[in-house]
Amino acid sequence: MSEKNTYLPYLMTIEKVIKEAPGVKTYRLKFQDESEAAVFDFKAGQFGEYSAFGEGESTFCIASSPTRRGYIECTFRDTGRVTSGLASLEEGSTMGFRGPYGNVFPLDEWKGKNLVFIAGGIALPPMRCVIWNALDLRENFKDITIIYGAKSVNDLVYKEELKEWADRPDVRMVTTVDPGGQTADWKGEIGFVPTIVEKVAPSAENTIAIVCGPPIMIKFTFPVLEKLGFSDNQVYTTLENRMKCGVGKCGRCNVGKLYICKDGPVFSKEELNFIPAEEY
Amino acid sequence: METKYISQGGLAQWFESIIASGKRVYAPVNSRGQVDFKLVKNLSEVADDYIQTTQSIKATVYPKAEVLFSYEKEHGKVNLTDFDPDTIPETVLWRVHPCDAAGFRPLSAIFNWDSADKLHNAHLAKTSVISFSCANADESCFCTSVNGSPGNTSGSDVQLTVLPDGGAIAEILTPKGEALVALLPSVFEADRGDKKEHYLVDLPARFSLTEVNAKLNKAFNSTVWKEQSERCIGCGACAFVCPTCACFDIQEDVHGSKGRRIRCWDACGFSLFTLHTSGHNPREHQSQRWRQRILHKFSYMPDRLSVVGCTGCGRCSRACPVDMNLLEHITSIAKQ
Amino acid sequence: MSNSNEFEPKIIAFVCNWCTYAGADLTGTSRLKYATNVKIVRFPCTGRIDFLLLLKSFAQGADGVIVSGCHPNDCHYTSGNFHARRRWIAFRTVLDLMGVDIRRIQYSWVSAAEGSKWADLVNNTVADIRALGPYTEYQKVADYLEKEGFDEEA
Amino acid sequence: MKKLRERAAALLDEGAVSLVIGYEEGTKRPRPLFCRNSENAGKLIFDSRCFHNLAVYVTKKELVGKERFAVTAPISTLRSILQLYVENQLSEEKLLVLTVDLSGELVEFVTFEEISAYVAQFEMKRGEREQEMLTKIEGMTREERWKFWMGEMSHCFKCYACRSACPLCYCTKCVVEVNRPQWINPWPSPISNMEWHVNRAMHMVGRCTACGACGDACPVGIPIDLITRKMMEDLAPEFGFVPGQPAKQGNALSSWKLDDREQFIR
Repeated sequence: MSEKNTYLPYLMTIEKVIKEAPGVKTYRLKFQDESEAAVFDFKAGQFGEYSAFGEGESTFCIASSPTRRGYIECTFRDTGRVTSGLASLEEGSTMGFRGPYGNVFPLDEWKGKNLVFIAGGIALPPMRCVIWNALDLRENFKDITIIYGAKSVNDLVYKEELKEWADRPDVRMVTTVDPGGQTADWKGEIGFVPTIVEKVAPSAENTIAIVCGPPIMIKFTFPVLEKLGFSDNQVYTTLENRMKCGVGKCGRCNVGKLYICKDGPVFSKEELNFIPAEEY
Repeated sequence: METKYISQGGLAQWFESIIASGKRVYAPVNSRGQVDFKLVKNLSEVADDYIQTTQSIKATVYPKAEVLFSYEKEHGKVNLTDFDPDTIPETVLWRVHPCDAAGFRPLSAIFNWDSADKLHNAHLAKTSVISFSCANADESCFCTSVNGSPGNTSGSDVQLTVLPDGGAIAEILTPKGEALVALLPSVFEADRGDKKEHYLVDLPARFSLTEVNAKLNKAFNSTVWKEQSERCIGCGACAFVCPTCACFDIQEDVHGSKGRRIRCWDACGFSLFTLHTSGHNPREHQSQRWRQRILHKFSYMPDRLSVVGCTGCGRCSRACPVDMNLLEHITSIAKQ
Repeated sequence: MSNSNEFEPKIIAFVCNWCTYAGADLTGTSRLKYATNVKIVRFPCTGRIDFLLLLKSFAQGADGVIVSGCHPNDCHYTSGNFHARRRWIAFRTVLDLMGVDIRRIQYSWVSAAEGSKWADLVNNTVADIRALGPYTEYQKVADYLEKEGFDEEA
Repeated sequence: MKKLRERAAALLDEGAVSLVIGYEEGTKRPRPLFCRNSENAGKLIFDSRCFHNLAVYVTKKELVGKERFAVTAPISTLRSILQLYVENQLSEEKLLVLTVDLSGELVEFVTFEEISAYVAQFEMKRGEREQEMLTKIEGMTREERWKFWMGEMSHCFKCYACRSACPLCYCTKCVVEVNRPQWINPWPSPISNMEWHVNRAMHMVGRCTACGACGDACPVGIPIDLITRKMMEDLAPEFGFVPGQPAKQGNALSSWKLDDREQFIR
């Protein structure tokens, strides 16, 4: 029997560690086995199961763009047993990765459209992958707007890239922090993400909105987009329920008839209408 | 498929030859006031006077806890040791009820609907099932309502229907069944023309599956979940005795620099099953978890996997400390 | 050096920081010789020693366990050892009911001044455990999972 | 029974309570019933077959809501309610307790003091089954006890029905679900199963009222209730509490006495 053991992870070397925000780190991972790296492929929106050997596995998206080959990146916050195990690893050490799992953002379908990315807090990583993917194929899209908010200036992740995006002439970048989270020299917006979206979002015409954030942010941003004239098939999000297997077996992320890990994590708002909102 | 007759004495000889072949044999044994599958060596150990074992046979193909792989850390490097299917011994399950054998199909559907589950399939490949059709049932049994029957052969390699003379009709159903018969072919005599259906318990269907499925499609926001689940105390007894429940957890067993990743049973009824690290819990209330259990078995699985997640064995109803009777609840949904 | 065939008990000692650990330290500085079978784990207080740690020690291969802290009325935190004493009484009762060999857990009060008491405690415990032999009864059940799904009656 | 039904119906109709937790006929034996209107009160029963410990529900906020509710309580449930009260989990304003006494009269307890006085009339005794099994276990050597319990523990598959059925296991996050550190392995195995049950017994010292709900709930028939019962019996004289009656001065393991006696500390 030469069947592959789905649960056996790839061994990855942590090539680079970037401290993003308090408790938040980005790891750049390289396959230890070159032959695995050669055949590995993924698309924007997919996720994986990351192992800290000795602690267990945790689910996060692949935060790097599929257009940047040879490595993958993940960004996570140190919150539980596994993430703190991961956080204690250093450059050069080994961790595990299983994936890529789940569906993808339909970038091909979005050709010729305006894109508006709306993200909150630690939910920028799943967005970062698709943002870079879109920027690397910039000629395929019209206007690109990024709206990103966090609790405080300190909590904004990818600070270098935020600056890079803001400096690009072909990107409109809006950053915001929750009221009270600003510093004296803060030049961005102040306010919760839904409020800022209402203020700065582009016209709904020929535009796709991609929303990612904590459940509460998503639930308040959707009505704003609706008010702005976005129809349900113009709005996309990526969900994350608790997962163990990542491949539709363990039963945790089952919501209605769908498995977040298999039918998602990317959903259009139209698709979300078919699953019960209370269960994600 | 071939039908044969085997005498009472022949059955005993055949059993002995299976044991002699070196395969592990699990059969229902009565001990501590409960009948459950245990490793046996002699036919005399096997219980025959019971309606249902407390636990299903699923643990043979989906162990309660199983090593997915093991690893060793050394100077920042990690060495992995994959699960080895060759370590699983050949296993024969003797005197399995049809509702238990029928559980293999939904179980495999869950494990293989997307990617193949190497571990489950390895267990399945090494397991042969000799089922006994049912001459008795009790008020918790309802296999006939969920596409099953007391003589259902799904999941069985050989099915025996015991006759009044102590012999049995032997239906040899699969190549694995033929291999078991080949251990002692001489005891399998020509079919005497006994009618199997004469020896099966009469169990009228209690509800219509299509009707239930249709009702459930519209029942997500029904108050029925809250009403039915009020007395549910949120333990995992129903899920753990169920022949088709497959929800699992993945855990870590660490001893210094060595470790094993372990898959173990879990249950959607546990309050922390879906808890996010952030503290958000999509299924916060017991009623939501009860709804998930019923919908998953009777709506999601039929729609997504084309199998029902219930074989009508009635174990959950028997095991429940607070009498959450599945049959009663499903029939009441069907009647709504 | 002992004969390599002879059983050398592995003993874990859970001790409080303020009395017994200091006492054990004194044993060393007083150059008192005592058995080397003990590995010491230092806690802030006996009241802080979770009873499960004692069972974990056996599961990980210890043959005996020592738990020791300040004498009654000497607790650095006033009453930690009184709480611990109650817990030990209860714990012994439940372990005895379960059939765990409670002779393998030795409780003691050793103050910071009792360097020689610590040496005696260790020597006596090592002798006791040596007489009892290795705790294989416990250890062999501890590493499960090599077995398959169903329970195989011993 | 008639009186109980009438009283329950009246309480619900008057709006004195929003819910009556009681028993109804089940498919095999009586089971818990939640009456939210007087119509349902007709289903209420109360007899010697009613032994589910309904106190397990009184701490579940999603069930009992914010308004006043009532519970029908046989003696074991009364004992648990008292213990929950001592542990500040219940208030007299929110809970009305009903029982039917030995003469068949309906008794209504407005204060926990009344329950306490009522319960004090009943001595805590081993039932026939407990007596038989505990005598057997008490007669065993240590090695035999180890073998006996390891055999029993090998059947445990960690469904936690024992925990779920216990009125005093009301923690929202149990020690087995804590994973930093992971005290007890979450998968079933004889040692981790024993660790779980030892842990449960330790958390029950001086609190268990020996209602037997844990043992009754166990789907694989492990007599786990004997562990906590024996603990209660053995430790009551040591720690000076009366079995089945809540400690007046704090729980056994959160209090201590200068002269707690022992013979095992060297």
